[in-house]
Amino acid sequence: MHIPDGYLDLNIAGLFLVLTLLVLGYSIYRLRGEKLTSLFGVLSAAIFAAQMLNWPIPGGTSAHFVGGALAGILLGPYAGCLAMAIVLTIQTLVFNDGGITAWGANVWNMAIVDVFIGYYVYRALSGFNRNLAAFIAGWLGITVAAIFAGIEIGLSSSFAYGLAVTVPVMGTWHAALGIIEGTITAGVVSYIATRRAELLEKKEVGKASFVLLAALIALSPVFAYLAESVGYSEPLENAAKILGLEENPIYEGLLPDYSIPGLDPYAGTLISGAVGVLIVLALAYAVRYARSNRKNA
Amino acid sequence: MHVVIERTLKNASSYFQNFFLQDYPTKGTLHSIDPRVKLLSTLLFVILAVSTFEPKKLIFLLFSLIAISAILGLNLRRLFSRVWLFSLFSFVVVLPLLLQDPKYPFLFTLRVLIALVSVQMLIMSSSFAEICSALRSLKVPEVFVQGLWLAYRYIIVVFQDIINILLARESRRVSKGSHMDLWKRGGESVGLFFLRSIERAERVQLAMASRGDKIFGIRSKFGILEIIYIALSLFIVLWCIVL
Amino acid sequence: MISAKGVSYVYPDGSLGIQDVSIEIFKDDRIGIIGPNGSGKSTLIFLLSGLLKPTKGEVRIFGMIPDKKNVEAIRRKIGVVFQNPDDFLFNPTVKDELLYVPRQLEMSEEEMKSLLSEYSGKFGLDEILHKPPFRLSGGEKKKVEIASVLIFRPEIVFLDEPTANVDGKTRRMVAEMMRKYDGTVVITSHELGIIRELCNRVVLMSKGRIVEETTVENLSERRLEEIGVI
Amino acid sequence: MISAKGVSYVYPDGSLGIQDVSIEIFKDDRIGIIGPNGSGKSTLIFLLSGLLKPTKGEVRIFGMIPDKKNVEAIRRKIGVVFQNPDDFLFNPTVKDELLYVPRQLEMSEEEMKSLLSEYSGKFGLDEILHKPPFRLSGGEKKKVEIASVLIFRPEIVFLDEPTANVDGKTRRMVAEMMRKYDGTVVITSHELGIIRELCNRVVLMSKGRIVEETTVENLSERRLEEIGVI
Ligand SMILES: Nc1ncnc2c1ncn2[C@@H]1O[C@H](COP(=O)(O)OP(=O)(O)OP(=O)(O)O)[C@@H](O)[C@H]1O
Ligand SMILES: Nc1ncnc2c1ncn2[C@@H]1O[C@H](COP(=O)(O)OP(=O)(O)OP(=O)(O)O)[C@@H](O)[C@H]1O
Ligand SMILES: [Mg+2]
Ligand SMILES: [Mg+2]
Repeated sequence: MHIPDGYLDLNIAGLFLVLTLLVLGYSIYRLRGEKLTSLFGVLSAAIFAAQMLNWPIPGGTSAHFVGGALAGILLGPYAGCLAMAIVLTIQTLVFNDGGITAWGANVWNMAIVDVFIGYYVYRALSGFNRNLAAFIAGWLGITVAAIFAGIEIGLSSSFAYGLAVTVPVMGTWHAALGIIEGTITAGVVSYIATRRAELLEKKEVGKASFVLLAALIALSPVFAYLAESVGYSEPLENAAKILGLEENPIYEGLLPDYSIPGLDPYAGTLISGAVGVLIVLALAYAVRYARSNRKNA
Repeated sequence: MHVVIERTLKNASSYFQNFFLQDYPTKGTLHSIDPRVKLLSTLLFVILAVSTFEPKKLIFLLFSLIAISAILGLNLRRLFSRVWLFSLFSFVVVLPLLLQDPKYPFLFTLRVLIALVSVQMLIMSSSFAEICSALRSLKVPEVFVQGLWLAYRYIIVVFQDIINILLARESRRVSKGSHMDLWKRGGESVGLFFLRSIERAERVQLAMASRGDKIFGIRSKFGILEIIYIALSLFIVLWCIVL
Repeated sequence: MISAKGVSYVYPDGSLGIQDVSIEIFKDDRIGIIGPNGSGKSTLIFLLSGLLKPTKGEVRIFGMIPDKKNVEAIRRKIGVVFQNPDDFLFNPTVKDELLYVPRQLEMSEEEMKSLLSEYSGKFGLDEILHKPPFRLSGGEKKKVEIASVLIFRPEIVFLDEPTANVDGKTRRMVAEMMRKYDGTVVITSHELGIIRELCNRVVLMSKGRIVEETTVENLSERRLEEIGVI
Repeated sequence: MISAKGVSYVYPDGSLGIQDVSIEIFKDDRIGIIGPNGSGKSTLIFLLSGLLKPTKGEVRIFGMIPDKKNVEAIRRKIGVVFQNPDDFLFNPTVKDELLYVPRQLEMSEEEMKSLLSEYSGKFGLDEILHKPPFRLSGGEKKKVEIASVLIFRPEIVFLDEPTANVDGKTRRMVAEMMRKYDGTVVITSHELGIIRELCNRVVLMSKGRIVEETTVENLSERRLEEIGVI
């Protein structure tokens, strides 16, 4: 379910980055003064390991165990959300699984949507039957999270599949995979409940936060739709336009007098590209030279 | 059956553990650049890559990044070994679109590939501690960085523990056992391992408490080296715009 | 410097760690804690160093009860060598392990460099400085652990079984360092030799209680045999 | 019974474990392996017991090279006490730990019961039988580990540092059991006392190689000091 770099349009990526920072910031604010527990560390490690088994699905991204609901149930929504965000960050920065520009969207799906749905579903149903509650929390959490991922990539024009493909593909794959996710969630929760029940004690979370979060989550696809319909065009081309540079200026600047007939724009591009690479090479060697000076100093 | 599962688990754990710990002793030029600078320029390169579908810009970017990696001391073989799988992965995902637009799957994969290379330039040249301390000095909240550091260390420890336990099981496995056993005992073993890890982590936490758990800042080393690297990054941005 | 009054500790699962223990540690003491397996030695060390909070009674360190505010000041002055180095080592390389505390104390690069080469030389760690600490042999781990505590020269050092798994040469070296140590030293060990060599005060434990406090000279073999130490 | 010829082992990260080691173990041998930290003793034990595959050379156990088909038969006859009990214990309770192998051998309930009470009595584990093994003191873990290997009476026992962290009484008891043991025993220890007490053949290791093989009587102090054992 990790969205790599290159799948999302930058405006959608930016929108989810903002939403994510809002919620994550609020979670961190709620956790102020608390120490991160060893359960936090071990759970992060376990979820990390479990997420490594992933495989590609055409028309979507990838399918794998997520563990967000489990984190929500065991750590509470705020620490759970932080733990998942941390796992996703490590995956981005160590394994390069999940893109840097897609970080906001990935955290939104797996660390916010999945964790909060998992937590609240479990809280609502656990009085009735703990194992069933954990199972449904795990299943629903991953399925909804996958649907969100489907919406994000489906709305993006960089990813040529439309919503009609991405949402069903991501949704059905993960609804199926969710059965395993639910089973594991239920298994771990019941095991912990019998051996170290005190780890499952959780503080109440205020109603206001719940309503606010639920509203944010529910509205985020609408925001995304609006952001996309404002119009998406390639930012690099925009920048060039603003600077008034769209007419292959380098070629003309470099070779003003070469109006040799037959030297078509392709060759021009090739030449300016090569010149660029040469300058990059020169600068890179300068960096290396500066390094050897620093070492000697 | 469970012999196969255990063996797979053992191989996977060793693989991940090695992944986490490699690259420590080698030091190229890229390694000595301030990680904050690398982090920001990586971000820049990724944004460049994902904001265009123009072949000439993408190819220019790819060439530049590979040239920089090679000149500044990254092992290109290893770089390739770390990016090909995810690139292929993306190619598979968009392959069905080949019929509609034959260029699209290739350009799409190229964007993904360039982004992967940029991120690897950061990862392969910085230890995780350096990245954490860079994040910290870029004003990422302390809990978050602390959590990153904590989780990272536990991941290493948990993988090592898996390897050890599997060897211990092997040393006392005197009969093959049945499939039923796998289902009956498998779940319990996982749960027990989880519990054991938590309690072990509680002891490790005592150790951290006894030695302090402050994130130390790696001293910034902002100098001519960093300035030239920034100039290099900015030049690439400029050229991508005008190309 | 450290005083415990009527301290008990019960583990979360209900096992008794120690029960009604009182002890006072003075500056430059050399204390040996002796007792059979499971008698509560390690638990006592965790309590005296302020890492665990007593379930009953009170531990004062430098006159203070450890809390959030003074904990850092206390940590800087107390070093604890855990019985099992695997619980103690958590950095990516041996070098990071040794420099973990010095870095937090924001020592200068040169100072760290000279400390590193001094301790890694003494303990013979030069060849493994770049290895991850959990890929070492049992004794190498213990050596790294001891070195990374002694490197920041704490005022009080607690050593839980410092000689388990280490070779004779290292054992001699550690004994030598501890004898000359400019500070307070508390040791537990099943090897009475090192206690006799280093300590003046000896505390005998059995079943979670301190059953006797004497000097090394007055240690009675009969008593030791009775509680199962020899 | 076990023979190693020109065996080397390099750890996956490239560290040298042991290099070009050849040794033959005969029935009812009492072998002591001595060497400084990191000299390859534990690695050698893993190789001789067939738990690690040599990267070079050949280990034959009962004449066989361990493979998928014969591995269970070999395991049944060989017991290995790991240096660090934390790497060894993985069952939910001490009782399950002790009965882990007997259960696989499908012994009868009565037999298991009598074995359990015999070994738990000898090692003083009665009170902790129902605790999870990761919630024990360092020495208790080691005792559980030794007991759960000896309980299935393997033909060959490898003991890696059996006396580390255990109290004097247990040490005496283990030494006594091993002296009377009806089988082959291989021990590594930094405590030369137990080697002198139990072994006839001694193997000296240094830097991954066997540098000498002699009898206990011929152990030269000079040599031991030279390689760093004392
Ligand atoms: N994590 C734990 N959870 C529950 N009980 C524990 C835990 N650690 C130790 N105990 C129990 O507390 C008691 C004291 O243990 P402690 O580790 O202090 O003994 P010790 O004197 O250090 O023994 P050793 O010489 O074996 O190291 C023992 O009975 C042990 O079973
Ligand atoms: N898991 C591992 N990965 C990499 N190297 C290892 C690993 N375990 C041990 N080594 C290295 O192999 C060499 C031999 O280690 P071994 O554990 O066999 O030593 P030992 O003689 O048992 O030492 P000790 O007396 O400290 O137990 C050491 O240099 C050690 O650093
Ligand atoms: Mg102890
Ligand atoms: Mg060893």
